[in-house]
Formats: sequence, C-alpha cells, structure tokens
Amino acid sequence: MLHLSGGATASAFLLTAPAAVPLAVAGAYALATPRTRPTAAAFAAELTEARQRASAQGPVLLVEAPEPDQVSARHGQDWAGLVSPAVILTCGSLLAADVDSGGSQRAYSGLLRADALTAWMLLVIGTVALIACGSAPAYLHGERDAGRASARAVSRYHVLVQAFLAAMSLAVVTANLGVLWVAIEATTIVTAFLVGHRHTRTSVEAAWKYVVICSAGIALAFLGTVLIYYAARQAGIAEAWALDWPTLVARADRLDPAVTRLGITLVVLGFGAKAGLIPLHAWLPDAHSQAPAPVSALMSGVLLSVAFAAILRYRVIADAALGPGFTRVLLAGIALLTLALAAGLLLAQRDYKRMLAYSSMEHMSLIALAAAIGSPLALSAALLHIAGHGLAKSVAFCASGRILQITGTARIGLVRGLLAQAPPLAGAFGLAVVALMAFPPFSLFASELGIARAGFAAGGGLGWVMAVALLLVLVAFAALAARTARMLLGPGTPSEESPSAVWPLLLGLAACAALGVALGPLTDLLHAAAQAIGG
Amino acid sequence: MSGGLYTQLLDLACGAFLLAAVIVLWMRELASIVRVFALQGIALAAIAVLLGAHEERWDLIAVGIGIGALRAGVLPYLMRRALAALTQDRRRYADGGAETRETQPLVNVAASLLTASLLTLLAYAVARPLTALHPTPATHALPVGLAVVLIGFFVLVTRRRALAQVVGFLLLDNGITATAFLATSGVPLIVELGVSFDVLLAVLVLQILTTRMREAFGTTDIDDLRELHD
Amino acid sequence: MSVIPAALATATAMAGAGAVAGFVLPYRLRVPVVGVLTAGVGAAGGTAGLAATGGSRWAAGLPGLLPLAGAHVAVDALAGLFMAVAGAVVVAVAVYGIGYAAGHGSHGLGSRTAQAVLPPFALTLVLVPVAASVSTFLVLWELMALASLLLVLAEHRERASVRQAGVWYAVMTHLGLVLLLAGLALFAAKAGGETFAALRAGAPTVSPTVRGLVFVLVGLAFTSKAGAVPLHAWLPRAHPEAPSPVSALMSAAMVNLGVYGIVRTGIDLLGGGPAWWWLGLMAVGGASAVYGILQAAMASDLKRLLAYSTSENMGLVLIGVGASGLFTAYGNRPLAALALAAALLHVVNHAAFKALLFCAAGSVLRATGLLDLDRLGGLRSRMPATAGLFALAALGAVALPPGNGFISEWLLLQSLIHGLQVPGVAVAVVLPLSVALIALSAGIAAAAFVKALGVGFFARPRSDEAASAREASPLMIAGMGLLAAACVALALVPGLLGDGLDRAVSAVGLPGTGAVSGGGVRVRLADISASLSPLWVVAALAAALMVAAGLPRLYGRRRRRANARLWDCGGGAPTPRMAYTATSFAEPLQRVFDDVLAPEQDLNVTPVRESAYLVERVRFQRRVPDRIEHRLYEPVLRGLAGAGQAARRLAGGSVHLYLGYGFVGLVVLLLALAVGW
Amino acid sequence: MSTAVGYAAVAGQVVLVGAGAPVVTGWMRQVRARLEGRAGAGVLQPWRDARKLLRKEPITPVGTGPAFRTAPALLVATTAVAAALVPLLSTDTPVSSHADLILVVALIALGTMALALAGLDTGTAFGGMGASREMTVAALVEPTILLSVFALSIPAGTTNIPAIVSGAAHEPARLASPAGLLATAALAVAVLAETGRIPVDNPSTHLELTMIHEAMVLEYAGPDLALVELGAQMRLTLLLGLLSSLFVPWGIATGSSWVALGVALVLFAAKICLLGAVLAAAEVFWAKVRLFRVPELLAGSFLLALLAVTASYFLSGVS
Repeated sequence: MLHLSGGATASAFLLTAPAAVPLAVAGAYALATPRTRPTAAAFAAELTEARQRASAQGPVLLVEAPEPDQVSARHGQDWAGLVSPAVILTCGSLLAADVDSGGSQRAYSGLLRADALTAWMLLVIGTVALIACGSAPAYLHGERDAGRASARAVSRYHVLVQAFLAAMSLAVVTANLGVLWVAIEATTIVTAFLVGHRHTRTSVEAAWKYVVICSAGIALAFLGTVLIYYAARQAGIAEAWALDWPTLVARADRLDPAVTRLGITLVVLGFGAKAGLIPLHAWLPDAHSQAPAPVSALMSGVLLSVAFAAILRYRVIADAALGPGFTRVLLAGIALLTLALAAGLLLAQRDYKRMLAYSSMEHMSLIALAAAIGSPLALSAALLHIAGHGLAKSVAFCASGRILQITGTARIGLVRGLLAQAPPLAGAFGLAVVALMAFPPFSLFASELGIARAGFAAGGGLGWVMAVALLLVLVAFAALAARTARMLLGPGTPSEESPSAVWPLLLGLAACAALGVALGPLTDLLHAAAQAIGG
Repeated sequence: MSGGLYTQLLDLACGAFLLAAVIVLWMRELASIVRVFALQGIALAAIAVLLGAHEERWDLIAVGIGIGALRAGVLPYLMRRALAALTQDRRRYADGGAETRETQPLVNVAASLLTASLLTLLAYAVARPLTALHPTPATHALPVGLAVVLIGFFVLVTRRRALAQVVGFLLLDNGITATAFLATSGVPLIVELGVSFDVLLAVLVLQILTTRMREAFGTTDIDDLRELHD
Repeated sequence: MSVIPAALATATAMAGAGAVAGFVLPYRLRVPVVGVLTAGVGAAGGTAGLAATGGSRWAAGLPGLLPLAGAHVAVDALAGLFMAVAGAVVVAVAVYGIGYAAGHGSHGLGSRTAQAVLPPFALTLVLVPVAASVSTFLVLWELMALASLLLVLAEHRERASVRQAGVWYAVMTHLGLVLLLAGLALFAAKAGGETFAALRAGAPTVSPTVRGLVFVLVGLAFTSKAGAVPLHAWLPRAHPEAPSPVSALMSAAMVNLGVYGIVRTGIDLLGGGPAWWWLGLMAVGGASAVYGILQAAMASDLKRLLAYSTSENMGLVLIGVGASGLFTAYGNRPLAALALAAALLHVVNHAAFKALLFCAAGSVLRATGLLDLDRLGGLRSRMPATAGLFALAALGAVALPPGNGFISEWLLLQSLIHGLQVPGVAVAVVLPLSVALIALSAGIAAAAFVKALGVGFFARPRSDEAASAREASPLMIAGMGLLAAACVALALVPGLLGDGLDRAVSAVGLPGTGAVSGGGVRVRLADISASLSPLWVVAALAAALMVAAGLPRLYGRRRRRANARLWDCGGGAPTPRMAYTATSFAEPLQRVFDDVLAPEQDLNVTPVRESAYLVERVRFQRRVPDRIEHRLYEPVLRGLAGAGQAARRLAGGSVHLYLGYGFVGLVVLLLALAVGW
Repeated sequence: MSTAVGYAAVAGQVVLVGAGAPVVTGWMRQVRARLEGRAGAGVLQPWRDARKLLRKEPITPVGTGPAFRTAPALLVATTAVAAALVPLLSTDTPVSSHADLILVVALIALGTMALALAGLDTGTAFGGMGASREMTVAALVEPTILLSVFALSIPAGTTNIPAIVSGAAHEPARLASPAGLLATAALAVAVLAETGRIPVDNPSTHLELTMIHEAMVLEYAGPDLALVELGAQMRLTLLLGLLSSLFVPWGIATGSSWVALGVALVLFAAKICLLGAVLAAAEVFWAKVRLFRVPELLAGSFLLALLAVTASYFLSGVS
C-alpha cells in the first residue's frame, strides 16, 4: 500500500483508508487495553461496581487514583483517537479533488465507490469526528476525575468510537446497497455499548430502546432492499450488480413500479429510523441524552446524516423508477410530522441534552423536506445543511457534556448563569445553539434559506408545506431560545475552566460560520454532490 | 424433484413457517417460545434448501443449511442460556418465576391472534404486485414472509419480557430472510453473511443488555423502562 | 463613482477590526478603541449613503460569497438615505457609547462580547439597504437581528428581565424572518429570480393574488421590525432592557429599516399595488400611532415610554408610506411623491430626536441607576446639559414648532389633506381618519413628553439616587451634542435634505417633489400651495419672546428676582413625596381611554388582627398591561404551552409505545400502498 | 405702499390682541356681572390688575427652574406670533404666506405645553394636577381643531388661513354648508376648552376638584402672573378672532388699502365684542361640566369635526 504506483491503487487506498484506519486504530486500542489486572477480575470488579450503583440508584464514586506515570500515558491515548478523523478528512479532501467535477472513483470491482456525495460525507464525518475526538480528552478527564470512568471503560470507549467511525465511513464509501445496510446496522451495534456505557438504569434503558427500535427499523430497510433487489433481478440486472447503486440508477426506469414503491417505502421507514425520522424516531432523545457527550456529538452530527444519505441514494432510484411524486409525498409527510413532533416536544423540554436531540430531529426533518423538494438547489441546501448541522450540533453536544460535568445536572431548570460561570464553554454552547437556530453567519441559515427558496419555487402544494414547516421551525426556535437563555444568562460566580478544552468547539463553530459565508473550494464539490443525487 | 412436489413441499414449509409465528403469539412460557422459534428456523432452512434443490444451486442449499444452523441452533441456544441465567437467579429475585413467562402481554392472546390474521390479510394485499411481477410457486408464498415480518413486529410491540421482544425481533428477521429467499433465492452472499453476522451481534447485544437490565432494574419487564421520558 | 465601494469596504474593514479589538483588548483600551472604530464604521457608511443621495449609484455581484445564492449589492438614493441616517446615528452614538461604557466595569456594554458585537451591528445597520437580492438582504437582516440580540442581552447579569426581553426579541424577530422569508421566497419563485433586478422585472407577471400575499407577509414582517402593532411586542421589552446606546441605535436606526423594507418591496419591487394593500398599511400605521403613544403616556419607565413613542412615530411614517401607495394606486403620482417624502423626512427627524432621547435617558440611568419616572425628578439642576438636551429632543418628539418633528408631520398632514383631491370612497373615509389619528397622537405625545420632561427632570428629586445624580461625562455630552446639532439643523434648515430626499423618492419611480428646499418647506403641486418657513417661525418666536420677557422689566420697578418659599395654597414647601408622579399625571388620560387600555387593579385591605373593622394596611395596585399582547399573544402562548404538555405524552418513555408508532406507521403506509397510492 | 399697509395690519393685529385682550376679558366680566345683577368692576379692570402686578417684585419660588421662569413669556410670545399670522384684519400681509393654520394651532399648543411644564416644575401637588388635567384636555382638543381645519381647508384646497378666509369671503355659500356649520360647532367647543372657559374649566375657581388652568399657575406672582394672565386673555381674544375670521369673514381687508384696514379694525372690534358677550351670557346660564365628563364633551366635538370633514368631502366630491 505504501507504494502508490497506479491510479487504481491510489483510489483503492483512498477508498479503503477511511474505514480501515479507524478499524486499525480500534484494534490498537483493544490490544493496548491496560493489563494491570486480570481481565476476569476487572470484569468482576466492574460488575460489582455496577451492582452497587444500581442498588444506590445513582452513580457511586469509586475513585481509582491513577498513578502519575499512567496519567500521561492515558492522555496520549486519548489524543491518539485523532488519527482516524485526520485520515478520513485527508482521504475525503483527496477524493474531493478527484470527483468534484462529477466523476467517481471505484475499487474492488465496484464494491467501494466514491462520488462527490461520498467525498462530501467523508469531509463531514472527518470534521465532526475531529471535533468529537478533540473534545473527548477533556470529557474523559472530567469523567475520570469524577470517578465515573475506569481505565478499562475508557479503553473500551476508544475501541467502540473508532469502530463506529469505521462503520460510518464504510456506509458512505460503499456502492453496494447491501453493504450499506450492513454498515449502518453495524453502527447500531457498536454504539449500543457506547450509549449504555455507564451501566446505570437510565443508560441501560436508553441502550435497550436504541437497539430494539433501530434494529426493528433497520430490518424494515433490509426488507426494502430485498424488494428492490427483487425488482432489479426481474428487470434483468445480473445478480452481482443488482444491488450496485450506479447500475440501479442507470436502469431504474426498468424497475417494476409497484415493487419499487413498496421497497422504497420500507427503506425510507427503515433508514428513517436511524435518521431520527418519524415513526421510529423515539430512540433518539433517550440515546443522545445517555451517551457520552462526544458520542452524542457523533451520533447526532453524522450518524443521522449518514443514514439520511442512504435515503438520498435510494431516492434517486425511486425518482427514476416512479417519478418524483411518490418520494416527494412520502418524505414531505414524514418531514412535516417529524418537525411537528420535535417542535412540540421542544416546547416543554426540561433536559438540555434531550433538547439538543429534538433539535436534531428538527433539522433532519428539514433535510428530509429538502429531499422531498428535490430540485438542485434543494439538494445542495440539504447537503450544506447536513454539514452545518453536523458541525453545530457536535459542538453543542460536546459543550453540553462539559456543562453536565460542571453542573452535575441535565435539567434545564437547575442550570443558571452559565455564561458568568464558565464563559468560554457557555459561549461556545450559546453560539452553537445560535447556529442551530439558523442565524447567519452560520451555514444553517444559508441552507435553510436555500430550502425555503427551493420549496416555494417547487410549487404543487410544497409552498404550503414549506409555510407550515417554517411556522414549526419558529416554534422550535422559540423553545430553544427560551431554554438556552434560561441556562446561560443571569448572574453567577466564575469557576475554573481551562480554555484549552474549548478549541475543538471553536474550530467547529468557525468552520460552520465559514461555510455560511463562502464555500470557497467546496462549491464545485457541493454542486457535484447534489448532481450525483439527482440535482 | 417434480414441480408439483416442490410446490407442495414449499407450501408446507411456508405454512409451518407462518404457523410457528402464530404459535409464538399464542405461547406464554418463554422456553416454549424459544422452542417454537427454533422450529421456525428449521422451516426457514427448509425453504432455502427446497429452493436450492429446485434451482439446483448448491450454494443456496449451503446458505440454507447455514441459516438453519444459525436460526435453529445458535440463536435458540443463546436465548436458552439467557433464560437459564434468569431462572438461576430466582433465589435472588423474589419474583423470578414471572421472569420466564410472558404473563401479561399488552394485547391479550385472543386479540393478538385476531390481529395476526388481519396482518396476514394485509400481507397478502401488499404482496400482490410482488407476485404479479414474476408468478412462480415461490413468489406465491411471498405473503407468508411479509406476514411473519408483520407478526414479528407485532410481537415486538406487545410483549413485555425482554426475551420475548428479542424473539419478536428475530421473527421479523426470519420473515425478511424468508422473503429474500422466496423472492430472489437470497441476496448476494456477502450481504447474506453481513446480515447474519449483524443479527447475531444484535442478539448478543440484546442478551447482554438483558443481563444488565436484570442487574439494574431487578426485572426484565420492558414496561419498567420508563425513567427516560419527557 | 468609486466613493461608495471604497467607503463600504472601509466600513467593513473597520467593523472587522472593531470586532477583533473588542475581543482582544483589555477593558481600558477596548472601550475607546471600539468606540472610535464604530464611529468610523458609521462615518464611512454615512459617507457612502451621502454619496448615493448625492446621485451616485453602485451595484455589484459577489458570487463567491453566500453559499447557494451569491451576494448582490446595489446602492441607490433610497438606500443611501437610510444608510446616511444610520451612519450619522452610529457616529454620534458611538461617541456617546465610549463615555457610557467607560468607568462602569467590564460588565454590560463594556464586556468583551458587547464590545466585539457593537461594530458589526453598526455595520449591518449601514449595510442592510445595500442588499440587492433576497438572500443578501435576509442574511444582512438576520445578522443585524443577531447582533442586536446579543447587545440587548449585554446586561443579563444585572437584571433578570433582560433574559425575558431577549427571548421575546429573538422570537419576534424570528417570526418576522419567517414571514419575510416566506414572502420573499414566494415572490422570487414566481418572479423567476432572486435578485432585486429580477424581482422588479418579474413583478408584473406575478398574479395579483400572489402579489397580495407577498405584500401581506412582507408587510407584517417589516411593520414588526418597525415596531408597529400588532407585532410590536418585542419593542417595549427590548429597548428598555438594552444598554442605552444600543437602544438608541435600535430605535433610531434599526426600526427605520422596517420602513425601508416596505418602501423597497411594496413600492419599488412589487411596483405598487391595489388600494387595499395601502389601506391596510395605513390602518396598521394609524393604530400603531395612537396605541403606541397611549402606552407611552401611561408608561412610567422612561425608556419604555421612549420605546412606545418609537412605535408611534413609525406608525406615522407608515401612514405616509401607505398614503403614498394609495395615491399611486389612484394614479396621482405627484401627491404620492409628497407623501413618501414626508414619511422619509419623518424617518430622518425621528432618528435624530429619538437617538438623543435614548442617549439622554441613558445618561439619567448612568447617573441615578433609575428609569422609573416616579422616583426621578429634579435632574435639571444636577445635570443641566442632559436635561436641556432631553428637552430639545422632546420638542422634536411632540411635533410642535420649532422642533424638527413638526416639519415632517406638517408635510405629512399636507399630503393627506390634499389627498382628498383623489376620488374614491375609501380615500374619503381613510384620509380624514388618518388626519384625526395623527392629530390625536400628536396631542397625546405632548402629554407624554410633558410627563417625561416635567416629572423626570423638573420639580424636586423624589429619591436619594436622583438627588445625588451627577452630570454625564463629557464624551456622552459630546455624542448627544452631535445629535442635538442634527436636530437643530433639521428643525431650522430642512432644505439641506431637499435634493437627497427628492432623489430617494425618485429612486422608487415617483416624480421628485421639491417639497423641501432652501430654508423652508414648500409644497407646490398642480393647484396647491402651502409653505412653512422654520427659520421665520423661530425668528418670530425669538423676537416675540424677547419682547414678552422685556415687558415686565420695562414696566416694573423692581428688577431683581427675590426667592420665596413655595406657596402651594398656603400649605407651603411640600415634601417631594407630595409632588405629582408620572402615574398620577397619566391618570386622567388613562380614565379617558379606559376602554382601550383596560387597566387592571388590585385592592388589598389588611385588617388589624384584633378587629376586622380596623384597617392596618391598604395596598392598591394598578397596572396598564399591553392589551394587544393580552388578547393576541397570550392565547397563542397558552396554546403552545398546552401543546407542549400534550406532546410530552408522546414521549412517555414506554418502548412499546415507541415501537407502536413504528408498527402503526408501517401498517398505515402498507395499507395505503395496498389500496393503491 | 401695499407692504406698508400689510405691515401696519400685522402690527395692528398684534397690538390689538395684546392690548385689547384685557379689555375683552373686562368686557366679558362686565356683561356677566350685569346679567347676574352685579355692577361689575368695569371694562378696564383687567388692565388695572395687570399694571398692579407688573409693579410688584418678581418672585422665584425655591425649587423651581428655568421652565417656570420662561413659561409666561413663552405663552405670550406664541400667542403674539399666532396673532400676527391669523388674518384678523387683513388677508394680504407680508406674513400671509406663512400663515398656516396647522402652524397656528401648533403655536397655541406650544404655549399650553410650556405652561403645563411650568406647573410640573413647581413640584407641588396642585401644579402637577393642573398640568395633568391641562394636557389631557389639550390632547383631545388638538385633534378636534386640526380636523376642523381640515374640513375648512378642503373647499379652499389649502391650509393657508388668508386663502381660506378670502375664499370664504368671496363664496359665502361655503360657510352655510353643513360641513361649515359642523366645523364651526366643533371649533367653538375646542376654543372653549383651549381657553379654559365654562363648561370645561372655570376661570374664576380655585377649588381643587375642578380647576385646571388656575392650578398650574398658582405659584406665579407679580410680573410673571401678569404675563400669564395676559397670555390667557390674548389666547381667548385670538381664538375668538380666529373663529370670527373663519366663519364671519366679512369685513376683513383683502386688498391693501388703508380704508379697508380701518373698516376691518372696527368690524373686528364689533365681532369680538359680540362674541364675547354671547360667551359671557352663555357662561351665566351654563354650569361647569364634571371634570371626568369633559372628555365626553371633547369627544363629541371631535366627532362633529370628523363628520364635518366627511360631509365636506362628499358634498364637494359629488360636484
């Protein structure tokens, strides 16, 4: 691999690395798990620990004082997690340079394939992962200090996060719809333990809901995939290519409409579950509120979008086979319902991590709405929205994790005067929420503007849908503004907070703002990506 | 194998497959449910093998056997182990007896069966275009797969025991696999492998979570999982 | 011709430098540096505006900026007028702001955030009129909203009410954005392009229904920004809670942009419309004028009073704009131009005196920590400069000669009175009503500002804080002085604005009027003539005043004034507590307008413990709530709260429920597919 | 030549209003006294009062400020300027192009406001009370006057008073129209309110329950009080003159001849005396309205004015 002679090898490397490197890092973490104690004993200790916690119905502080030399080692370990985001980002940009004029790169006989959408998504994954992994050391440090994380738990955390990144990267670089499904299901399994990593009642509950609901949903998506495959086979596509996305797109007009319709419905429902769309959305607030903050950031920032990117891929097939009307109605309906639900639940929200989770649903439904509109402008806006939301939401979640550590509560009503207490952190959180409320210069404004413009331009009732959506967004905005203001504003006494923990957050905010001002070199990529999914 | 025999055997297998799903709905003792589920796995394997034999594709037969091993062997084994763990704990938890029975599903048995029949009808209605696209004995049986998917989902929704929910999820999965076989004689191997692996992992995850739940909540009644809400 | 881009680039660069300086510099340095840079932004923006009102034009496209749309900018005389006003206000307020923020610790306006946001806010005030496409406009509009929001929140550590105000402001401004976005996006979609040029070109092809819808949506949004009813609720909250320089900027520069928006979209881009648009706009304007000033007359918080007065003045401006549109709809373009000129002149005048009023109120706040008129008083001797400047501005606000407000209101009345030449029953009913409303609001405005000045600054201090007040710092007075000079200039020689005003009016396609020229205001149309010479009025008044003041000296024998105790009908030397308060001053008016204001009162009688017949304490409380808010907003808020509580049940925690959603969703969709989509 | 007459007319108006105002008040008091069966103090008594007050020592109550000291002079000054503008004697004066009706109304309001501020400046309960009531009344009177102005300016097509007056003098039919009558009635009520006469205010009362104007000026003494009184009397004269000019315009010089000016002077004196007598007589028979019912009265006149405008529009619009 080191000897990159031919273009094919290079592209194969670029396509493989985003998934392989995180996997390798995960493996390295797994091997480097501290072996100071026999594994079985550690397990037993952990088990008793968990039981004691359960009996006390709350976290019991079992502080294991780290030895001095271990501390630096652990810090290095925490920072090593930045390798994979860096690799994903690099591969994403290198691929972007290749495909931003509309071409694509293939490897392993089409199993892996990168077009502009892939590059775009890789860039988003890489950046969000950079923020999440960059703020992980501070978060883990806080967890260790509070005695909530043993060395083993931290190590397992790293392994799972890296595996999670690998699964998501695989989901965007594969061209095979079956592999895409496998990769997305894999994210569920990997993150289940991250959601439940604290062994408390609530985290177990969240993990159970997460796994059951997502697995059920994703199973439906598989059924849909099977039906599409069936339709493809009946349309005369060979077995090897019947799940190949480019082939399906090229020959979608020959697919049987009735079967495709059924398949697409199931796929939208199924991947919609992972994307936080109604009706299988309910895992989302629970999982996001229980997962460690960096993981919440990853889940909300990219996992949802990766799942949605799958829907975008299927949408191209469906539109070619059925005309745009079907997915439009389906997606618009789902988007509106989701938006209404998210807005309603934001209104009386009392937990700030759940608040952020519902805000994710709000934004995913906007993206879904853009997909329903389906014009080039709308699709570009959707992709830009994916990026902007990923950045802003990951910053918000990472900041919320630190806030949780500082204040010790996730209740909005119990947090006061945060700006006075921890100005840099609260400032980052506030700005992230401002970005999520779609104020310029953050890119979410530009994308919402684009979606609205596209929506009114589309006609055929979508104007009304857009109007209702805008009203619901207003409701969500009001709820978000009131809650956040309550947390941040007011008098407070300054507390110790190292500003160094805030740099990943500021980086994310700066990136989000920069995207909102000018896309610069990404302009072509965005347009090519929108073109790749039918814009 | 003659066409008629093949059709009859296939129909028989599919009937058994559907019947097993309905019986799961009927049963209350978790151990019996697991047993029925294993039988369904065998029926599923039979479908795959029959299809393979009909089309004279040895790889399909192999896949069928593999699936049979997974669904009738490994998965029931894992669940039985989890069940055994629950039973062993009886002394520690006073209500242990209730843990192995689905005493009070959210919808009672009679209504469940009625719903199952309605769902089957729905599956037939939905599957019409599927059959029409390529009418063969196999695709004629497609509604069975869809019906099992729906019934599995229904079990998932209405059963209160963690393990019963796992079974529901697996029924759903069985239904999908059956659909895949009946419609297209199975998806490509790499996908099939991935799917099976994922299902296995999902069950493992759920099993571990069941244990943790038992530790944290003292029960595996899913209805007690209500601490996270708005 | 290159003045405008150069000036705008300078302004942008200075704003950027100011933002950085606000973050980086230590407290002692940052306030003066940011202040100077902000003033620079204002000066540069004002220069660009003046150049535009002087006849320059500039347009450019910046496709690299602003994803998915690209930025388009253009400056014409109309934009120039608003830029010039904003720039001038920014300069004066920035100078004032240095004095305001200095020496009061690094909280509030002196904090890093506030100082860093101030220059960009000034920039957006200047830049909003520059936008020449829907996206550019909305981006700048929202940037302005965000910057002002952050500034409104600057003093959140001092008062809990700031948070409330901030949330209200944020939500209302977002409501405005939603309306604006819907309206403009719809317009752009139907007109086939989102640059203003495309909109202008495509407007005639858009169906009347859509045009009407666009106008209603956009009009609601812009009137909300202008602080007109019914979407005014943010204004009386945000303005009092913001630091005073910010209130001044918001009230004197930001609200104007609502008017700009209406003129730009309604008259320019949509190219005018049927009479009902403009009748509606005039109704909104008239209601705001009277309702705003009534609330102002009832308010006892000085800044709240000023905020409601902004509502009133914007109402007057909207009446003018509406009349202009109405006359255009009936084909009388010279008269339309006159009405528009009057409205724009009032925008300028209002900016001058309202900025000064808010600054003076800020000085009072800095000196006493109070804004409650009931507890102020006697400031004229402790802070004479501030009191004098407040009086000067108040004279402008009550629209009496020789104040500057009089000239524009006079012009407005002239346009309405002569509007009766235009045939049509609607006109016959609406114009007299508008005149009546303007007159009524002027009358009540007099009462309101007599209260503000007389109770707040005259008489004797009613609290220790007021008694120990100290005059504002020289920089604050200098800033106010600039504004006062503007007020005086506008009052004496409004003709200075003449050409600029004409060009602004002709920029939207109406003929120039030459209404304001030379030293006087002259209306000369086909068969009307009326004129007003402010300089003559002032000279005559001054002469008469000298004569009247000299009369006793000529006639009387004793020239020296002797001091004596207050007589007070023999009661003599009453305590400050016995003086009339703002609340009692407003009581008769409140009685008159009982039905409109619907005051709420509580009477609590606490009897002595031993006997039910002996009263220990009587507590009487009366509040004048914002009735529109009561009727319009509270049901919505209650409904939303109810919806929120109801929605919580959807996330009840049961995994069965959650799976049930999925199951039902699946079954419903399958059924739909089965019965044929 | 014409300018000389014009300047003479302006000067005559100002001097007439300034010097004649106490006489008009004296005349009204005399008429009233006679009607009430008293002998009365004589027509010149207000003059004698003014002279007495002017000779007294100027007093500044402790705790009052510049507003208190300048208000009397401002009151007189605004009225004097208004008197110069209103065509009491001639419509053809050098200032007639500035003689805008809105400006005149605003100048009168400015005087009212100055006095109200002075009342508040004393810091006494009475001063505040008077100011509050005065401003309440003024707030309602101002729109009434403006609307009447509006009604009258519609036929003339301008708000320039000389133009309105000369137009009316040439076309008497305008005044006899329903609009003209309604406007007259409305303006009459407004004038009563603005000048503080019964039934709105009682100029000779000092009861705190009822007084408006007097409460504001309680602290004035000596020359200041003289100016305040003079100002009030001038306003009364001016407004009566305005009423007469607008509704009985005959006799006012429209050209520039000394004879016409002389005739106008005589006729003006006669008109004012007649109006004053009518007003005084009415005051004898009317009672003062309760303070809190004053707004009803004013609202009524406001409606009359509005009706006048609408009627005037429809009547002139039909043709």
